[in-house]
Amino acid sequence: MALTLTEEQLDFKSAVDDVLDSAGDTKRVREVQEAGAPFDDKLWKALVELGVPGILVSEDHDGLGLGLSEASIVLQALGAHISPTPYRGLAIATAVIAKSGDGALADEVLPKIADGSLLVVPAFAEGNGGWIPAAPSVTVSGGAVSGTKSFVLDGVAAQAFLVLATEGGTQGLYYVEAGDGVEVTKLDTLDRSTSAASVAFANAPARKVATADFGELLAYADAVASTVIAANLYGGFAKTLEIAVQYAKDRFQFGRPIGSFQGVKFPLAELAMEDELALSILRQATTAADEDPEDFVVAGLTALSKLQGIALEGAIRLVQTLGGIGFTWDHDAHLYQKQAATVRLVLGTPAERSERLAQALGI
Amino acid sequence: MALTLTEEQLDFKSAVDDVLDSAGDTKRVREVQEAGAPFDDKLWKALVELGVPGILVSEDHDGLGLGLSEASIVLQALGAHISPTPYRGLAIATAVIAKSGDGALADEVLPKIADGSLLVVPAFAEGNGGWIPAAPSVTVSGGAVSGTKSFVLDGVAAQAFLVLATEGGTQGLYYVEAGDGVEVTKLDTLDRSTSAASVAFANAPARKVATADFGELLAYADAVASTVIAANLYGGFAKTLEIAVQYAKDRFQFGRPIGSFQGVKFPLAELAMEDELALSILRQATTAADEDPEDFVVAGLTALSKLQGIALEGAIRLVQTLGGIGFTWDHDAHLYQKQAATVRLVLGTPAERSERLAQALGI
Amino acid sequence: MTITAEAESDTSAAGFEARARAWLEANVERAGAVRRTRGEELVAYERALQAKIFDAGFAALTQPEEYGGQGLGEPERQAWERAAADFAVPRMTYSVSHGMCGPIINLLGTEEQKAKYLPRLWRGDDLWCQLFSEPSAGSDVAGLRTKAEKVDGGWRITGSKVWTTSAQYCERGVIVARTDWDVPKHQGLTMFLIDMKAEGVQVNPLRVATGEKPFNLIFFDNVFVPEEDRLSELGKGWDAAVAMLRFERISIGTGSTRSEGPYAFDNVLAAAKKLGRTDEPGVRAALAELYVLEQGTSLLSLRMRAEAAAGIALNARGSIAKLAGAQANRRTAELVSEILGTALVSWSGFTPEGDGLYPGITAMFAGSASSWTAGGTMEVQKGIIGERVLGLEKDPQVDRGIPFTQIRQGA
Amino acid sequence: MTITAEAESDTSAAGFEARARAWLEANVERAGAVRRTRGEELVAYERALQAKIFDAGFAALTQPEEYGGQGLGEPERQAWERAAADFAVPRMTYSVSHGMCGPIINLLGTEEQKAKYLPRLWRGDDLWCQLFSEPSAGSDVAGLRTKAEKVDGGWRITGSKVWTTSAQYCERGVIVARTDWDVPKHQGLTMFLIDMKAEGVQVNPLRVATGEKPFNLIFFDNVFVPEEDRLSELGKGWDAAVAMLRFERISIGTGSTRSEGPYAFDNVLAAAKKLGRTDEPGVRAALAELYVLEQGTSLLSLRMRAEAAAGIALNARGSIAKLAGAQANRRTAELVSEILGTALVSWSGFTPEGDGLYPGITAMFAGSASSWTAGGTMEVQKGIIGERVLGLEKDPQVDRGIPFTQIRQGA
Repeated sequence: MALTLTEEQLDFKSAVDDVLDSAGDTKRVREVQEAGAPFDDKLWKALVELGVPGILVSEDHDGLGLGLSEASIVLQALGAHISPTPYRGLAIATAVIAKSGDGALADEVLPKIADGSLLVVPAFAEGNGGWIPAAPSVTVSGGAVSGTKSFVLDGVAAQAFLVLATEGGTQGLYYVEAGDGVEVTKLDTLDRSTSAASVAFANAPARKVATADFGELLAYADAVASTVIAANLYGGFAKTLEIAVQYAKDRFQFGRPIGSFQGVKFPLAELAMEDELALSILRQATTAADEDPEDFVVAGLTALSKLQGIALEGAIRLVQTLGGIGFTWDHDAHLYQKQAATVRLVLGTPAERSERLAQALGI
Repeated sequence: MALTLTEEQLDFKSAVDDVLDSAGDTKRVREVQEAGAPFDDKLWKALVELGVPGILVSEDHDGLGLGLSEASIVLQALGAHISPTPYRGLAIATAVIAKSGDGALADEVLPKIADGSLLVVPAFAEGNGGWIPAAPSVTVSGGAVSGTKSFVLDGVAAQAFLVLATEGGTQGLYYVEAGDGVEVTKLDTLDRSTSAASVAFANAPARKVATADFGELLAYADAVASTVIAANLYGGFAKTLEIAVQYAKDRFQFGRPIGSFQGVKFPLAELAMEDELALSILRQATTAADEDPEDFVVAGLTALSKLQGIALEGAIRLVQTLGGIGFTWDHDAHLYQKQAATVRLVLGTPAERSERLAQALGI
Repeated sequence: MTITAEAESDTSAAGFEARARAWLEANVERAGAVRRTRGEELVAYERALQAKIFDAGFAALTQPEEYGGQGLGEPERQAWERAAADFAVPRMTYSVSHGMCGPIINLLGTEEQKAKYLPRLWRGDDLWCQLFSEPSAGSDVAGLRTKAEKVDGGWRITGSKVWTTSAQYCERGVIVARTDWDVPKHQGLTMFLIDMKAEGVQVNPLRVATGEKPFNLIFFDNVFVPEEDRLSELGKGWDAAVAMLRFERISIGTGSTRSEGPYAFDNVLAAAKKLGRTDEPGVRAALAELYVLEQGTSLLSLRMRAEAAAGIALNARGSIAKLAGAQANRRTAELVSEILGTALVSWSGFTPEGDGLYPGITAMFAGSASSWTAGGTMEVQKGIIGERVLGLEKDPQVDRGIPFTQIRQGA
Repeated sequence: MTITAEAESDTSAAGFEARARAWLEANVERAGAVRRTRGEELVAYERALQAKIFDAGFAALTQPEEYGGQGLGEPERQAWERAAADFAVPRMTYSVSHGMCGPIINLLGTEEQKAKYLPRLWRGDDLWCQLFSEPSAGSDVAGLRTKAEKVDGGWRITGSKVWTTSAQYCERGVIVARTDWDVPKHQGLTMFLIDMKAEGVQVNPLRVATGEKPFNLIFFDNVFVPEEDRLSELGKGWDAAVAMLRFERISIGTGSTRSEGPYAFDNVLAAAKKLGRTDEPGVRAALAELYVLEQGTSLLSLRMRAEAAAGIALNARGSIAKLAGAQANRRTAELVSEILGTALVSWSGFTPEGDGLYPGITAMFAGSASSWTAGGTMEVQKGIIGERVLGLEKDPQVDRGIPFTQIRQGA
């Protein structure tokens, strides 16, 4: 089990960090957010040039042929920089298409995904429940899909959707292109670096994703999504801890740095422990995805449960460590808090995710 | 709303404290426990002389005609002293009989309860669930009850039981005397000051408790039991905090009292806050029981939920504050920890109690 | 400007209450009858109303008559409170002016200061603010760095103050500044009365996480304060500040056991029902916990009020109420996440100002951090509780007895 | 007493491993083949076995030959570890003797001390204990009060030590005592080698919350230690203690991602199934959380091992593993309460020694407090993490640089 990064992965991490660092600090993020744009197009272009959309695409399909370990590196960096890109939704959809075994679909879409010309995202959630409804109300009939999906992550600018739908009483995944019969409504989100849409389908042409075992594919999709979101949350969490620790060193009160007070020091020490625990669990999930598919479903779900448990706490602790300036608009703390609060809910509440993990554990 | 104690209540509290203080310190408690006796008979006799069993019995029935506020004073003191007495079970049964409206039963048993000659306890729980089973498997037929009740609080030396049972598909409460057809098996408990038994009934004569609205009576019983247990837990909680604070003042490390370290001080400050919150909620419950029956069900359930949430934490914090000596046999900390751990579960787990509160709130 | 209450036959508190109620019925709207936006409009409305109340003899009831008060006693004050409870009398606008600034001037001021400032203050002609907190000195208020330099006829004040509510509307302020840098930090401070409209005062609204601007950051650039506006003795500013903070009454609840506002149990339950989520076990558990949380803080307030009424001093236990409020708010952020799910963090077709139930919850969620530090950080409250309620020893104070200039400070 | 390993043709580590494995197959039981009770019986078994291993040339592999070692290198040591992993070789009994006492004697001892003590130590003839902690000095080890007074030809030691595992079986100990009371606390300590069977040593087993007696409280009453058994320089006992503690390897897991023991997820799940509670939402949520907790600590151990293998120094991050273990244990107390309900705290028809699943959980629950303080309280670990991992400044040390006798102490 590769719980430590390889040389190649460390190099890749440096390259990603360079791109994000040169994309500018959170001032740039704020500009994109204020403009109401779903993504930072300039940054996304740079990431496309680095090959990011192709990480999960095989070399046969013109991708980088890497795995979730490398995708996780990108997702962590995006979380640390609060960067608005469509990579979360895209990564999930890409992994699912690659896993499905639908060769024709893979041949058609994966090369386009890899070169950055096609954005596909999953459209699973309905209403206000978790992201995988027990019985999807969106239905397919005669090759066309109808119904409404809610909270479609990165759905605003998507050219295609992987839609979870029911056809004749049986569930399946469908590839649906944006266009006639597909109405995308941008949602406002608390974290404006997380873009989401509700998508209404009205007899839109739907192509069934061929797969040998749908249940297994859906479980895989859930695990991939969980890992993607966990990695993104971890990036933000680790960064908030870093900012808080630095402030605890720099800020003096009562003639000494506030970090010398146990009341400040101990909670940060606990978060440092959570950081190590979370990173260990996350690495296990990404490694399992790439090397140990049997364990991946549980490992992915475990990673998300762990990060849901600490992400908001980390952001809140940052605000609390900062005191007054922690809730001013000009400090980044509230951006991290909003990101953590939003991203930890996109696949369902902690209780919903916990129940899903219990099911995966056979409880 | 009487959230503060009256002069009379303060006097009564002093009298109770005097009895418990003169009953000896925890050395005496340990002796009783080591001897395997369910109760401290000597102490119980002194409390009977004070009229404790009659607190919830009206003056018409030779009791003190007081209310749950006064019972709560006793229960808190018992928790603070870890005193093994049958008062928890007895108080619940007494309140339920008095509330039922079954005049004949009340005339018969309440005077005996008041003078300490009769110990009646509720026998509701079955198996391993919460204390009120949705569908009791213990059944009554032809005036006789059969089946087994689990974790009957203070059931070891009881002369009679209030049994929750089903008769012809309808639930009811039955008064069943110990004797032929009633087999009491003492349970071992982690907290040896909490006595419990499993009680097997085999065609034992059962007298139905007459009441106008059984559902209302059962809800009342749940609220009374919740308040009784909450008061008992609160007594132990407040005492553990007191011991921990005193130790934090007396114990020096690194040239200063450990309570001067924020790492010790802040958790104790949080518990002091929890103490005030819990006491406020508990007083609301006891006052509602005595003055505002409409609000009592929710208030009682709220009190137990609050105390379940903090009782174990309080005991654990005491152990943690004490460091090494906190888990030695000779220090009382483990007695408090075992008491808190046991008593908080006797009416069901926090999740079970939380669900019951949700139901009472009409959620 | 002093107005005397009408001489009527019934001089008892009950009589006073009846007169007050009659006057209120005739002159003031019922509480809650009109919803006013915050800010300028509210301030203007409450200023006008305060003047009217003052002129009718119902303001500054227990204050001495020579400075605009009514010279009445506690019974009358309580009678007014009872009568006014149902009416939209000014509450927020004057909480600092009347609750802290008036009393400290009364306590420390010269005859001239009292005569000059108090009547206008009680009538509400002048709105006052409290200027203690600084960007560099948050929890460590006595570490403040705003300086007052002696000049001919007075002082020149330079520095910055922060977290000042409604400073943009204030005519005057009570400020603490450092007048001696070579003595220990508590000993070099002096309290002044300052003209907020003077040259060199710059009030900057401070935008917070919700996008609103409820506080101000204020710069003082060489602002002149005449010697006659020095309130405390030289070097006694800390004692004055402590005395002034003691006047700040802990807000100990509304008297209801049910809270109001977006985070109130009833409101969150309504939102959960609207979303159809009340059957989910996690949501039910979170709602039950929210109820217990709310009952705790509400009943604690009620109990503290009952004890206060029974003559039991609150003292530092007020910090317990503050900490409980902050922690309940913090925990509620997690509970509403569990209860509302993505509906908490995304929305469509309505705005935070709209009629939906959860946009209010979302705004509360986004802005909740400010409530954790109101009146001191949670760490400050825990220190007060540990030391002054439980009697635990203070942390070692490394800056004690050291000249201010020699105290270590950050970059 | 020195035994040399047989000279065989294959001198590589692989060859060594093969020889070790062959010897183990022939001489030692498989791991887990026999369940032994703790205490005296185990110690006797492991003593006999250790002597056998030593005599066969497989003990003290990297130690110098002149003191009973084999003079081999790290590759051979690792080869032995690999081979021995499957066998019931002594582990717990010698962890302090071989892991801490041997190395410190090696580092600081005179030639005479090494020659006299080390061979018997490595062979297991003498069992050693570490004597630092005291009732009055828990987290503050340097505040210890056991005194060593200079007498003719040596020292007289008087005081008490606590939390000493298996002291009743030990022949010898490494003790730190105060030899100078007029210097700051860290500077007045000296380390000695002490005979645990000497006159004046009284070992008292200490009963804990579970009723077991895993630790000892030891009184030293005027115990004579000859000058030649002084290990550190005078006043250098603290440095010696720190060096000795550094030898203590953090226990960083077993290499499995599934924990064992009563609190293990698999065990608790089995108990929940036996009780028929796995359909309840609260129980399911608690089980899922328990799984996440267990994965966290297990994977952290694996990751730290992987990093150590990759040459990344663990340093103070070992405290993170300790804290994580303690906190997981603490939280598990709440989770098993939720999962087992009254079955956790009451039982009938079986005993904690019986074959039920949850009595073990109950015993663990009752005794868990001891695991929170093993190797230092959680507060100590948080301090180390805050200061040495995150780089935050230390608390002010009020007893720094003050003569020990002038340091404030409790009643």
